Amino acid sequence: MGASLSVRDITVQFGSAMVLDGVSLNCVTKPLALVGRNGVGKTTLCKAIMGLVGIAAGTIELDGRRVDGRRPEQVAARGIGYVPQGRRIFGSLTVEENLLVVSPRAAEPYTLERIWERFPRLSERRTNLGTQLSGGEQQMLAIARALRTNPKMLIMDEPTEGVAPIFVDQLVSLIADICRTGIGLLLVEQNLRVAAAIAELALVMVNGRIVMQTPTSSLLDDEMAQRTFLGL
Amino acid sequence: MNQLALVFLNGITLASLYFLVATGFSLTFGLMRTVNLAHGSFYLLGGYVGYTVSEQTGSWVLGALGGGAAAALGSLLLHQLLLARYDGQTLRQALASIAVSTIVADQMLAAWGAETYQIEPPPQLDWTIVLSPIGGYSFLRVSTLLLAVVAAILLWLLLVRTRLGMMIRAGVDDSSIVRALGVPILSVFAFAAALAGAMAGIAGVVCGSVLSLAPGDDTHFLLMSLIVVIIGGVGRLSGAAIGALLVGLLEQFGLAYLPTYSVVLTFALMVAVLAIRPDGIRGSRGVA
Amino acid sequence: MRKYNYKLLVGSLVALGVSGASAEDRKPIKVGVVATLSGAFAALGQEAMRGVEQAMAEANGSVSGHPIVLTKASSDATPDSAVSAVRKLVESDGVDLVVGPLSGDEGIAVKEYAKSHPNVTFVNGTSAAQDTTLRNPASNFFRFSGDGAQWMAGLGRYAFTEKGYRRVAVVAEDYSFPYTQVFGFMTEFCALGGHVVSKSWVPIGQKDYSSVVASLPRDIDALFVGLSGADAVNFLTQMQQGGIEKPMIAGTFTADQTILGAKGRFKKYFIGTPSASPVADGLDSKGWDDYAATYKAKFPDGLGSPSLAAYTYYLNTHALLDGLSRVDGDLADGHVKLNAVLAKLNFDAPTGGDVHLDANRQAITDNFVTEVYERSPGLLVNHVVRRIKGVNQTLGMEPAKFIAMGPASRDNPSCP
Amino acid sequence: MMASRNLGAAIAACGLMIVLPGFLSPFWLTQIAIQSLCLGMVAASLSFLMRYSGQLSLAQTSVAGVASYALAYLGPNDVNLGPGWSMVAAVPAAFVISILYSGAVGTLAARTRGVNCLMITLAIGMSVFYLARQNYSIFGGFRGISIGHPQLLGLAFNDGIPFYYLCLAIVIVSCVLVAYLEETPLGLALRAVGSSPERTEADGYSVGVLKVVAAMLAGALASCGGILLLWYHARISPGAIGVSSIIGTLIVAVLGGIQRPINAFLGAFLYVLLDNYAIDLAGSERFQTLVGSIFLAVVVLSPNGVAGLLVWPRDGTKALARVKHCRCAARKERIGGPSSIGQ
Repeated sequence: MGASLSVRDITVQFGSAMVLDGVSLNCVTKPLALVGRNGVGKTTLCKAIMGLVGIAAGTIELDGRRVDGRRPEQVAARGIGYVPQGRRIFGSLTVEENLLVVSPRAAEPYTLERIWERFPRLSERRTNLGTQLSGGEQQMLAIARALRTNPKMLIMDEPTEGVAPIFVDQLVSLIADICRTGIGLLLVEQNLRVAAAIAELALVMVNGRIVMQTPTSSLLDDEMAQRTFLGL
Repeated sequence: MNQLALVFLNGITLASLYFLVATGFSLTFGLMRTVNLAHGSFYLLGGYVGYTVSEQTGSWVLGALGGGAAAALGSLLLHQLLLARYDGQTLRQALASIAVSTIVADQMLAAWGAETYQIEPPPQLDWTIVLSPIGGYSFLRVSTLLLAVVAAILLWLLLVRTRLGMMIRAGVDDSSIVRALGVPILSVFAFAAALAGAMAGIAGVVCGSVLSLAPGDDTHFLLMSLIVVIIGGVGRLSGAAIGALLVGLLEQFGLAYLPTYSVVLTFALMVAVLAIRPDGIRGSRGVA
Repeated sequence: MRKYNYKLLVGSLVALGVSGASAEDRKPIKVGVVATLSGAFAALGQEAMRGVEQAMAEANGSVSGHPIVLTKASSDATPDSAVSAVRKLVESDGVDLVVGPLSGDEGIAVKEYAKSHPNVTFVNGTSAAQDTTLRNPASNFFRFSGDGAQWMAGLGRYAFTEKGYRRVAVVAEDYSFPYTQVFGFMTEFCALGGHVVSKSWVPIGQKDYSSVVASLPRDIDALFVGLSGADAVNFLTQMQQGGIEKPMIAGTFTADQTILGAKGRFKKYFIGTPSASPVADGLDSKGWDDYAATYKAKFPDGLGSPSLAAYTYYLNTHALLDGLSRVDGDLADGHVKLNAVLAKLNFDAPTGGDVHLDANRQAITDNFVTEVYERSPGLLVNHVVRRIKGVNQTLGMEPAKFIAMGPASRDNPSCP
Repeated sequence: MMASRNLGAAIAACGLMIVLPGFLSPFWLTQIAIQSLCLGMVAASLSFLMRYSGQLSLAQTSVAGVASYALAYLGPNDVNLGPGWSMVAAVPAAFVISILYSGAVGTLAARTRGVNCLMITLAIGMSVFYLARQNYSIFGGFRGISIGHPQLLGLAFNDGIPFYYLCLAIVIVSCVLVAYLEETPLGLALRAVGSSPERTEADGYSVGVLKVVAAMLAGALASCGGILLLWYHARISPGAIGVSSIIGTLIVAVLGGIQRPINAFLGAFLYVLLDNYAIDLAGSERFQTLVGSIFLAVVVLSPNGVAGLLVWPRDGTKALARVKHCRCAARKERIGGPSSIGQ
């Protein structure tokens, strides 16, 4: 198995502003991290892949099939799971409903039972409303929800943002576990340590372009690059 | 004291009508971010069709079903042919629905004329109930209240107990994420549009039986729906209920005690709510 | 500001047939008609046009060999739109004469416009505001129909003396026409010693009057209802639902066929209700029967009986054509002859009794007090109980004294 | 180069408008030309707000109405209402009142955008309508306030050529001021609010304050329109601010092309023409169906209104580019819309 997501030369414009300017990437089998300062277009790229934002040019393929120009629900049905920035849990639904509302592409492997097994903490809180969870729990729910679609490829937008530090390690091992099951991952992450723990390779984005591809380990060591590209 | 109770009763029975009309408007607005300014037209269309059907068949129930069906169909057509094309372009949708409401209003005038219609209510409901402190009260009006309560319960069950309802609630919370989770939201939208139309149409038949039907009612009930939604909050069943209650009560108390400015009162309440809680009383909370 | 306009040239064709070659030599006379042809008052506007066409047909579409060319325009019942429509008729279509408009405030606005166009002659339509002719009249605006107060003539006296009512509450729509009607009723009723204990002015277009019903005073003999159309239907339904058993006195448009002919439970409440109007569907006279029969024959899709709108437009157009034929279609020198003749015109109305104008060019004419009765099951008709002869605009009072009473308003007059 | 061509076009248009009375019958001058200028002014304020604060406000008709009412009440009128000030004092006072009202509406609506704004401003506009219809002591109730023949320095000016030039002068001055505003720092900030409030907020501007400023500037435009309309009709009545007038203003703005205030005059001209003559051609009583259909056609076919269509034949490719650009602007609203409402 192993899914491949390939983005070629996509551009996104908001009015006269060019938000993505010829972005290309290939995400195959191994997790890929995407790093960059705030506002350089990382979230827009995620949305563009999901069909939540229209692209002006370029193509997006999943396993060789075009998904650009598709509606978000069609993109999801093709096998891309989305963990949005800020988690965006359905606040008026219970934890269980948050998982049931999803329209899975296939019944297996992430059945509801399997998800309860994997996320025992959510299982305990299944009748709670989404808004009653802590930040870390909400993040788990967002991941569980995306897994419930049984995707080939996951897109995670800042999964550790706003999560209590003690939770971060749990999340990291959880995400790493998921990747080991063969699901592809495009991970947008500000926290380089997290990015390095999950992905070997990172793309660096500046002003709507991808400026370099580098091993996450070398980025961790390169303070100069961190300052220039990430503003750290 | 009697009068106070009577006016209160009048207020909540009128609120039932507003609730029936406004709920669909609120749900579609919350779910699709579409302000369907033709909603009032479907209310009136339902009433007119209901009148014609019940005249032809002699059955009020058939009239209500016919009116509801006609309005549902109209609302569904408007959504599928026009509004769905401009998904996300909320202003364009609003403008298109204004245009449609203008056309529909004029065509209804051509078809049914400018006369005032009253639909013959089912005789089982048309009697006077004796409520001990007040005296006689029209059971027909009480039955609108009952109908609204039944409708609210059914809607609540739909929203809370079914998967479709779950999708609707999730859609009101965050429709783009629902889509990204593979939910076939367009079918949900179409269903919601038809449901909203059906409720407006049935409300038209009920209102045509308890009150009357006349040109201009489309605008009146559209405005009332707007106010109910602004006051109560968008996309929430409880919001529509609270909004309708406040508007209905205020209107009736206004008519009884301050008739000159009764219409203004409703709007003043709206402005006050806006100033204090811009999202409405039940804004940004649970859908039910 | 909706306008609807087509040229009715039938008249000229008929004229050719009837009066032979002479018609060809004579210049057509252009008449513009303003009524409300779209929106909620469209039904009334349609009736108004029927009235004009009936009068035109009587004259065979021509006057002294002059073919009459009719141009129609529509307002939306607001004064601005009425002026806009009239301006187009006068300044763009170049009509010589204007008939209309339909509602009271439109009438006042058109009268003001008339002042700036002295070379055009205006006759009223249905519009029944007092001040169209009572205060600051225009010398070229003629009204051969009554105003809202004249239409109430006889009702106050009838309610006081025949019905024995002493204490009456008023429920009416909150605008000038009902003020004028209540003014007309109260002028008589209060003068005789009656009391109007409360007045509920309700906003137009209210759907649910049940709380107005609930707050009506209970120690009254009767209720004066001055509502029209849907408002009347709604109010009366809620009155019936609210179990109010007080007898009713109805305004001119409240006991109108548009409501008596409607379907609904409120109707039984109407039986025995006195009202007043310049027309009465139950009027038993040859002139009226002929007029109504012609109307029915000419407009098979019209109402069962010509409405007040049809009648008033008919009456005013009829007078205009009558005047035109008396001056042989001579419109020279700013219609000087026509205006003089119209001011002195005296003719018999279809309802019997004559119509002539006072110094302000306002009709002095008969009015009827009527009572609703059930002619056959479900068929309600107004039958005439009194004919009030020669009602003038000041309701028989000294003009100065009448004007001193001030304009009709929410609070004027008052006799609690 | 674009700018100079625009300037040339503007001067040509002004020139044409100035010599226009020479070619028009009195009816065309009064009913068509003057009315188009007055209505265009009110609709232009709606487009102005759309451009400079990104808000579709249906309260502009009521802003114009408040100006009309304030002037009718404060100044000389026929119905013995108000203090009867001279025009010189009443006109500025009316301006101040209606601009303050506009600012108040802007404050209430500042936290909303898109359809929420539309809904709320419609409701506010209607509340003013009902208030005006029910209140006799200030608004003159159902009948409104008639001002007789407005006079300035003893001259009646609400008719014919002088009034046309008065309207035209006010329109031209307003257009020049709006064009000037466009290039000022304030104008740039307002445009930024109009296209992307979030980004403007992030840049350190107070979007709320800017929206209220935009509302007051738009209020000034609408007030000019309202005052001219009062003089034109010599009367203000509730019908002028009722729901059909509110929708009428919106139709005018959309018909012309809502993305630029100046297009509103084109929209107004078409609307007034339609109002006066369409029925002569159509020969039907279904005027509203016709207007509704044309409006729908414009919404569906050309979101940039008739102005968007007119640029096509002149220079195809550039216009196409411009239309595409505008489409993007329309899509931007779509992107901003759901995400901002969805939070």
